[in-house]
Amino acid sequence: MKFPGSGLAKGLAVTMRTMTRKTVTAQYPDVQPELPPRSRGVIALLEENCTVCMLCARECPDWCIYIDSHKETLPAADPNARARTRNVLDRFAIDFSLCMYCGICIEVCPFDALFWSPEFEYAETDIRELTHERDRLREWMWTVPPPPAHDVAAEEPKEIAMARKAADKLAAAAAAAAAEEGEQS
Amino acid sequence: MEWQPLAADPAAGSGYFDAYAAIGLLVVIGVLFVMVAFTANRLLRPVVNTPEKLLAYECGVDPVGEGWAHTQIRYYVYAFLYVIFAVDAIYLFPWATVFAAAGFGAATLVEMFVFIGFLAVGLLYAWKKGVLEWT
Amino acid sequence: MNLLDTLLRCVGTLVAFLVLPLVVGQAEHKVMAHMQGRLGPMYAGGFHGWAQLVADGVKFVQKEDVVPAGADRRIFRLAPAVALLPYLLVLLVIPIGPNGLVGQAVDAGIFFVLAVMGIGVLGSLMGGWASANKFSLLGALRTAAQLMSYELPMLLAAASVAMAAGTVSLPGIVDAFHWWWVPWQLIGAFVFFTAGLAELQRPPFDMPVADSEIIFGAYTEYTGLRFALFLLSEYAGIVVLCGLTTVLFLGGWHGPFSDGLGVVWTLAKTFALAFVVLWLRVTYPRLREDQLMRFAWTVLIPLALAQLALTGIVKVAIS
Amino acid sequence: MSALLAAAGSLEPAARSYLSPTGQEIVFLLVGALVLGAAVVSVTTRRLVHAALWLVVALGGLAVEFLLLTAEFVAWVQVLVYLGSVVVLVLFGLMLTRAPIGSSPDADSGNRPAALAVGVASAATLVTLVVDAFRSSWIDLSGPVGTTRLTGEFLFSHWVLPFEALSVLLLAALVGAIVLSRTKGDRTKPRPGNLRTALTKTKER
Repeated sequence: MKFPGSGLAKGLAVTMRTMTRKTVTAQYPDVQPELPPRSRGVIALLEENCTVCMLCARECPDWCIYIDSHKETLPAADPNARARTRNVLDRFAIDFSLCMYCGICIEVCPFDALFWSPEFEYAETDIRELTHERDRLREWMWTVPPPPAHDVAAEEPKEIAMARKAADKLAAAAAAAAAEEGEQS
Repeated sequence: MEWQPLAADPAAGSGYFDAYAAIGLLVVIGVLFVMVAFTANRLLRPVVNTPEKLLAYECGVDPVGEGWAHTQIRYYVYAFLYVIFAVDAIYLFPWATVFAAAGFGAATLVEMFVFIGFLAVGLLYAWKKGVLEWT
Repeated sequence: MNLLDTLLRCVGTLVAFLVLPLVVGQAEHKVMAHMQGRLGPMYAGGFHGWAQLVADGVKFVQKEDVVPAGADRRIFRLAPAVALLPYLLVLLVIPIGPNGLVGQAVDAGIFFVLAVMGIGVLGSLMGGWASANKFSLLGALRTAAQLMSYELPMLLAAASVAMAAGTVSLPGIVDAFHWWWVPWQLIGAFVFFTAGLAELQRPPFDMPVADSEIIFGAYTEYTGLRFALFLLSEYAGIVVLCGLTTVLFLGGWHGPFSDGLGVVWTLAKTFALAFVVLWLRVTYPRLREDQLMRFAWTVLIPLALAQLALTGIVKVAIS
Repeated sequence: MSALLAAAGSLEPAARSYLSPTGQEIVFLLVGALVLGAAVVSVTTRRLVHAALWLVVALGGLAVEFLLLTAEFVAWVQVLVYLGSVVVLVLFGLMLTRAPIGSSPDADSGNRPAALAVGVASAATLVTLVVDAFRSSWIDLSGPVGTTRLTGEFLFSHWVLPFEALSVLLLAALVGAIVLSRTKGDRTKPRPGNLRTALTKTKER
């Protein structure tokens, strides 16, 4: 039933059909690409949140995060209390020529100091320029999109649920107290 | 295209030698074209030779041995077959121009079939002997 | 003989020789890209990258000319010209329109064309041998074996048309054409076109330049302008092959309103065939060397012989 | 045909002499000199492939000579068969066996004087024969004498038997080629290429 050459004809048909279809080439410099949400372009630093815990630098698989810091002693607010020490960030740099965009640093940061920004156009002619210092990393913060909205049907975030639970409990207690008071009077 | 005279068609006027003179002229023009292209190339190109650049390319390693290699003799058999068949095939052309003319006809057709038949036997022989197959 | 007229025709042929292959090459860029879901060159020249090959030519002229130290310099340098010029000569004799609209008609038309195209193989052989490179030599040997194997079916198929027309002159053949030749000579057309593709070493018959095995065959060591000339000869070869197939099997300038539009018909048919050449390249994978040889000797040649017999019998029957 | 005859009638055979050569004759002589030169270089050069390529020049020049004698068909047969296949076959054979770049002195058999003697003798015989046979007769080039159609007419009305005999000759050549190129028990034996490499290797040691 299959006559010879039908496979060849089928091949020709495939290429011909592809030709008539729209191409998938991205006209990138002329047309900006439509990036998916949470694209991994560059890593931004919100240094106000950074406590120099060094978790990111330690977890980085290729050791491309450089952090320098020193300790500062804060005078005690209370004369009875001990003086507190605080870490002050001197340098925070990411070498994007080494970075492999795994995002582990962002995952491990306990204080939400690192974010993914979708910006990807930061190529340089000199490889040394690819080490972004903290000012530059801070600048990227302005390009970080707001987190995507939660799904309306989604479960409540844990912290909110817990807070609500506590608030509900308080409210219930208060209501109970108010009722008791009413009974007494 | 009105200006094109009939003269380019030898059957329609211009002579045999004119036709081949034109071909000769085209050979000259072609050679001139190649020469001009290479002169331009010579004027425009850089020349920065290094010994590495002048090495024969062998996938990035230094070439081993000389630049010649033995290949299967089979290639050669094909060439042989072609020479013989080409001699056969050229006789088809003078035959093709006359066999349908008055005074030739079926007899000439049969003559040519006998001729080709002999060669076809040769091809069959080669086929049977496995020359056309690859081992 | 009007010298000026001849000179004009020759220069016209040279211009066509330099322009048409570029058109085919550009078409290849675009067709191949779109068949693969891409766009191809888009920038050079502004509109859809139409000047890409012109830019390539300018680039090639400025490139360094490297002759390997071990090479036979003179032959190495001569080879591209030997490969290129035969196609230029052949282009001169292909008729494109009625009433002598041809570079220069030659009485021995088909014969001239086939003989001259056969010289091109010397260019590849010379280049492959003179490069002092093993891959080049292997490529040259493969080229020679392939070209010789496929020359024969081409000769036989062309002879079949010559039989049908009773002449070997190319304008004469087109003059004698009738529409029913197309089905009559269908096998011959297939054999001729396929063998021609193989002679040009176009995919799927590109074993002699198989990059996964022997880098770029006989042209491995070539750079710059010399390499460009080899490439130009390949694309000129496509133009010549498609033009010849048009003239021999598809009736050249014949078609509706062919009195005024003969040239348009020839060019349209030629470019349609050139499109098929590109289409085949995109669609099919490369044949293996033994498949290549077997295809020529056990498929194309018997087919061509059958076509010859058919042509002869029909011709004698109707005359 | 008659139109062609009338159109090309620029050469009047009767009015020719040695002292007023036509353009074709001059070109003929020049190409002849070229062919001779190429042939001499071809046999004297020490580079094998160069010799084959000079042969190309010589044979191509001969094709031009045929063209100048209006033997159109023969000329293109010369190109097709000699340049397109015989020389390619020769080059092919050279490259398959051993044709290093540069001169190959071992290819010289040392029979130069003998070869020269044979060459000169045969050339002298041919020249004497041709000169004696044709003397001062002029070929009439004004008409088409070598077109494909005329060749076909002659071939198929007068020379049918030799033509058929030729097919037998070609068949014999074909069978001969196949027999020679096949070694006995071909599949188990090493291919000639491998054998040769092995031999040269042992020699080098």
